[in-house]
Amino acid sequence: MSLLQLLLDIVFYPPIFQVLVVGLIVSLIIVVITIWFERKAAARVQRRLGPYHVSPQLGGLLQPLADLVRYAFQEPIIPRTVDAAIFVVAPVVAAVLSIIPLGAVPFTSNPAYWPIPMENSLLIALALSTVAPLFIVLTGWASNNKFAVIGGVREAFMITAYELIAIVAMLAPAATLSTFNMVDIVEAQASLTWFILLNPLAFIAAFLAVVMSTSGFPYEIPESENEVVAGPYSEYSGILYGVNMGANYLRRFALSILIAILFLGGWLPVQPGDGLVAGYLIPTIVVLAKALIVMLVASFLRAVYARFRLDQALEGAWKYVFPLALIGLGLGIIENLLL
Amino acid sequence: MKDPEAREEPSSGAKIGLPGFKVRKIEEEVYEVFIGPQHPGSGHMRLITRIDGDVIVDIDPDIGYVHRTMEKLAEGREYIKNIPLFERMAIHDACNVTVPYVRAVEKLLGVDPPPRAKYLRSLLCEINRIAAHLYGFGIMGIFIGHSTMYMWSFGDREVFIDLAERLTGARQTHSYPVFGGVKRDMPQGFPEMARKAVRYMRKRLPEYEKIFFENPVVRDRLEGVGVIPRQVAAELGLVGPTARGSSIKYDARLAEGYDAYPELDFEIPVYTEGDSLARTYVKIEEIKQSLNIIEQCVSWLETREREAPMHPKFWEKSPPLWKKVYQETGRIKLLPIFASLKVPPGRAVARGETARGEIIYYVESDGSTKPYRVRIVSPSFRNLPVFKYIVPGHRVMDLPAIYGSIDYFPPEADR
Amino acid sequence: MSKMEEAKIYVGNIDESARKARELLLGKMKLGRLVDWATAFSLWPVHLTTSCCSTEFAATWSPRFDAEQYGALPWVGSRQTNMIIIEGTVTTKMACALRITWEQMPPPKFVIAMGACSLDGGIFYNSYNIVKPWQVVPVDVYLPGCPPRPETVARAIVTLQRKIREKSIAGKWVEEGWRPDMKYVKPKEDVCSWWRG
Amino acid sequence: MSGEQETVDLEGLVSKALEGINYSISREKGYVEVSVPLESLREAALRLKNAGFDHVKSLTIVDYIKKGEFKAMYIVSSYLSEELSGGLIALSTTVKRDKAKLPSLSDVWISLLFQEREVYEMFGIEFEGHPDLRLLLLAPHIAELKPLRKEFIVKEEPIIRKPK
Repeated sequence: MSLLQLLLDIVFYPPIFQVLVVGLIVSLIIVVITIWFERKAAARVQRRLGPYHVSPQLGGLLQPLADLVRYAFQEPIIPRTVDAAIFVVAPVVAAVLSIIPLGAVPFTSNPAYWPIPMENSLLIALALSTVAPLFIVLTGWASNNKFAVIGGVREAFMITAYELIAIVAMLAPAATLSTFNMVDIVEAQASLTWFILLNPLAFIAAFLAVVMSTSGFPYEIPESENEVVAGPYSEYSGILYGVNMGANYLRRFALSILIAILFLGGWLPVQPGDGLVAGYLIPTIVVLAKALIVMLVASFLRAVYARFRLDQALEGAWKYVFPLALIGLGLGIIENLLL
Repeated sequence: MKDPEAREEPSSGAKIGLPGFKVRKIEEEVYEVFIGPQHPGSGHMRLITRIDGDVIVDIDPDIGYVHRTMEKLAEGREYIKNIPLFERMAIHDACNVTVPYVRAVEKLLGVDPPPRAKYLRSLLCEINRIAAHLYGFGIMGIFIGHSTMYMWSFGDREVFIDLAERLTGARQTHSYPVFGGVKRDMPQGFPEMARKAVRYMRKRLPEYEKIFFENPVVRDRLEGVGVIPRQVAAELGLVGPTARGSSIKYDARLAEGYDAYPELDFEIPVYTEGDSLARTYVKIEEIKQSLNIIEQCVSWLETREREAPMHPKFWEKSPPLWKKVYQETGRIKLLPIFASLKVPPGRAVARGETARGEIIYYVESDGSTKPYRVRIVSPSFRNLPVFKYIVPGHRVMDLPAIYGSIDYFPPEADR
Repeated sequence: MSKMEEAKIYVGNIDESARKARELLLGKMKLGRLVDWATAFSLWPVHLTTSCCSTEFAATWSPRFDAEQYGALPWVGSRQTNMIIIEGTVTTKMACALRITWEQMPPPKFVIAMGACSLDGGIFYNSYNIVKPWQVVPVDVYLPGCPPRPETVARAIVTLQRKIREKSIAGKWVEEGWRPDMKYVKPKEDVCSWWRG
Repeated sequence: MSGEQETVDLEGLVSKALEGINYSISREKGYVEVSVPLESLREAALRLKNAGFDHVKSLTIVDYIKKGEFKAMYIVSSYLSEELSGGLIALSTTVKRDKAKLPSLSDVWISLLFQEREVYEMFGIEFEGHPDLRLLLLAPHIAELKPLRKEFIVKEEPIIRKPK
C-alpha cells in the first residue's frame, strides 16, 4: 500500500504531473490534431480531400493514430553499423527532454497548482528547452549514415542560429516587466495588454524561432528529403522513428505553450479561481488552445512555402531575425523605462 | 553498397569498370554521397556526388536504371509496332516523342500526310507539351519542397490529359500518329472542350505566378542557381527549355518546320539569364504559346470539311464502310497493310521538339518490314552533361533545384 | 559486435525484450486486429521509381484522384515505409536497387506490381535488360495496364487494404515473424550478382 | 518533304570547310552525309567545328555485318549560328568490325562525352583518347554481350502467327 502511495505521490508531484499528463497525454492528442490539420489544410489548399477513409465520421482524424500504431508494430531495425546504445537512447531522451520545459510552466495564477516556485520559472523553462536538439544531432551521428550525418550537421547549424533567437526574443517580456516570473508576466498582460501587441517584433522573432527549431516549413532543412532523405532519422524505423517524429512535434508544442504564456496572454481572459476546475482545468485549457493555434499556424506554412537553402536560412537567421529579436529586446527595455 | 575494392589506384589495364564507378582515390575532406536510385531527389538514376563541406565538387551521373533497350527491340519489330514502343520513352509526352519517328519513316516511304492530319498531330503535340511542362513543374515544386506547386500542376495537368483522352482514347499512351496520317479525327464537341481548357489554363497561370514565382522562398532558391552561359550551353549541346533559358534561340519546330508548325503563328520564348528561374519561365511562356497553338489548330480543324486524315496511298485501300464510319464519327480503323509495311531502302533523319527539347531519330531501312537500325537521341540524354559540368560548385541543396529546372526524365534518357 | 554487447548494458537485450513485448501484446491482448487496421490505413509507399509508370503513380496522388484519402502517403526513406509500388519495368540494374530497398524496409511490408512490364515484361518482354519483379521481391497485388490508370492504382491500394484486414496479414506477420511466400524469389546474390563485376 | 528549310547551301559550306580532305558528299533524307576516311576524321571534325557546327546531336553507329564494318555518323548542327541550325550534317566514317577503334572526338565536341561511352558499351568500339571510358547504361555482364551489334539477336514474336 505504501508503495502505491509513493507512486501516487510521485505522479501527483506537480512538476511530474504536469509533464506526464499535460506533457504526454494532452500533447499526444494535440500532436494528432496538428498532424491531421497539417495534412488536411495542405489538402484543402491543394484542392483535394486529404486523409479520410480511416475514419469517415471524424474526417480522417484517426490517420495520425493509425500511422503511430503501424510504426509501433513495425520492426525497429537497428543496423549493424550504428552505435546501438546512442541510436536507441537518443530519440527517447530527445522526446522526454522536449516536454521537460512543461515542468516549469504555470498554467494558472493559483499558487496551489504551480508545479514549482515561480521565481525564475522563465529562465528554467528556456534553459530546459535548449537541451533536446542536441540529441537530434546525436541521432544523426549515431546512425553512421551519410545522409543522417549531413542532416545532423544541418541541425547543428540550425541550433546555433535559432536557440539564441528564441531565448533573446522570449526574454523581451521579462525585460519589460523586470521579472522572470511567468505568472507575473501573464498577470501584467491583464493590466497592460498582451505582449503580441506590446512587443510584436519579439513575437515575430520568437515565432520564427519556433518554426526553425522544429523544422517547420520554410525551414525544414535538416529533414529536407530531396537531398538527405529523412535527415538525422534516415536509419530509424518502427517505433523509434515514431518517437523521433513525435519529439519534433512535442518540442513545437512546448515552445508554443511558452509563446502562448509570454505573448498571447496565457490563461487570460480567464481569471483562475479556487478549486481544481476553476483554478487549474479551465486556465489550462485556455493556454493549450492558444498553443494549439500557434502550432496550427506554424503547420499551415507547409502549404504555402518551399524550403530555404541552408545558407539562406542561416543568413536570414543571423542577418534579419537575430537583429529583430535584439530590437525586440531593446523595445522591451525601453518599455520598462516608460512604465 | 560501396565497393572497397573500387577505391584502389587506377590501373591502366582495367577497361571495363563498374557502371558509374570511377576508379579513384578519395581525398579525406571530400564526402562521397550516393544519391539514388532509391532517393526522393534522384528519380530513376544515381548521382554519385562528392561533397566538400556543403559544396558539391564532383558529380558522376550513373544512369541506365531504366535502360529498356528500345534501339535493339526496334530492330526486331515491324515499323508500326515501334510507335507504341518509343512512346514509352517519355510516356507523358507521347505524341511529341513519336512524331519524329513517324516522320522519318514517312520520309523513307515518300508519303506526306494531308494537312488535316498535320493539324491534328500538332494539336495533340501541343496538348502533350502543356501536360509535360506541368509535370515538370510539379516535380520541380516537390524538389524544392513546395508541395502545393506539385499538387496544383498535377491537378491542372489532368485537364489536358482529359483533352488528349477525348481526342485519342488514351490517357497517356496515345500512339496517335501513324505513317501517312493519324489514327483518329477530332470527336464531336472537342473544340468547345479545348477552348474551355485553354480558358481555364489562362486563368490559372497568373495564380501560378502568384504562389510560385512571386514567392520569395522560391525565387531565392531558383534565382542565380545553375547558371549556364550561352557558349557553354551550345558546347554541351543542351536542348529545349534548358538551352532557351540560356538565350539559344533554337526550336526544332522551326528549324525542321514539320507538321503544321510552319503555318501556325507562335513565338519561341528565350531568356538570357540562364539560371533555374529562367528555365522555368521558359516553360511558363511555352505553355502560353501552346495554348495559342491549340486555339489556332482547333479553329482550323473546325472550319474545314472532314476529309481523309490519311495519305491517299493508304486511305484508298480502306473499304467504303470504314470511310463512312469516319465521316460520321471521326474514327479511323487502322489498315491491316501497316502490319506488314515494307519500307523502301534508305536512310532518314528526323528531329522534333518535345517538351524537354529536341529528339532526333535516325532510321535506316533495308527494304524489309523491320528497320535495320533506329538510333534515338532523346532530349534528357543530351541534357545529362548539365549534372557533370554545371552542378559542381553549387551547394547540396541546389542540386534538386537544378535537376528540377532541367526537367530530366531518366526513362527518356536511358531509352 | 562489441558495440552491440556494449549496447546491451544500457538497453538490455533488445531482441529478447521485443519478443516478449510482442507475445504479451499480440497473444494476451489480441492486438492483431488493431495492427491490421493501422497497417491497412497507413500504407506508405517508398519513393522508388523504377520506370515510366511513375507518371501515373504521381497522378494517383494528385488532387483529382488523391490516394492520400486512403491513408497512403508517399514517403522518402525505405526505413520508414511499408509498401513498394513497382512502377513498371525493372531493369537489371534497378532489380538490385529494388531488392536492397525491399530488404531495408521493416516488416510487415507489401509490394504492388504496377503495369504490364512488372507482371511479365509487357511491351519489353524480349528485352535483354529486364527482370521479372516477382523474381526479385514477393508481390502481393498485381496491377495490369500500360500504364494503369490512377483509378486502378487506387483500387490496388484498396484491394491490398482489404486483403490485409480480411486475412489479417499484418497481425500474423507481427506474430509469426516471417512470410512463407518467398518461393519464386531469387536470392540476393543472384539479383545483385553484377554488382562486383 | 514537308517544310524542309535550308537557309544555307550546306554543300558549298562543307566544300569550303573541308578543303584538302578527301571526302564524298551525298544528300540523304533529312541530312547531308559527308564521308571521310578514318585517318582524316579528326581533322574534318575540327574544321567543321570551326565552320560553326558547335554541337553533336547524335553519334550513330550502324553495324553492317555483311560488309564487316561499322559506320559511325556524327550528326552535327549549330546553335550559335541561326542560319546553320536548319541543316544537319552527318560526318561519317567506316571502321572494320574486327578492330573497332575510333579516335575520341570528345575534346572537339564535348557533347559527345556520354554518347561515346554509350557506343563503347553497346558496340564495344573503343575510343582512343576518351578521358573517362566506362560503362554508362549497362551492367557489366550485359555489356559483354555488346547488345547493339547485329550478331546479338533478340527473339521476337510476329504479329501474325503462322499456323502450324
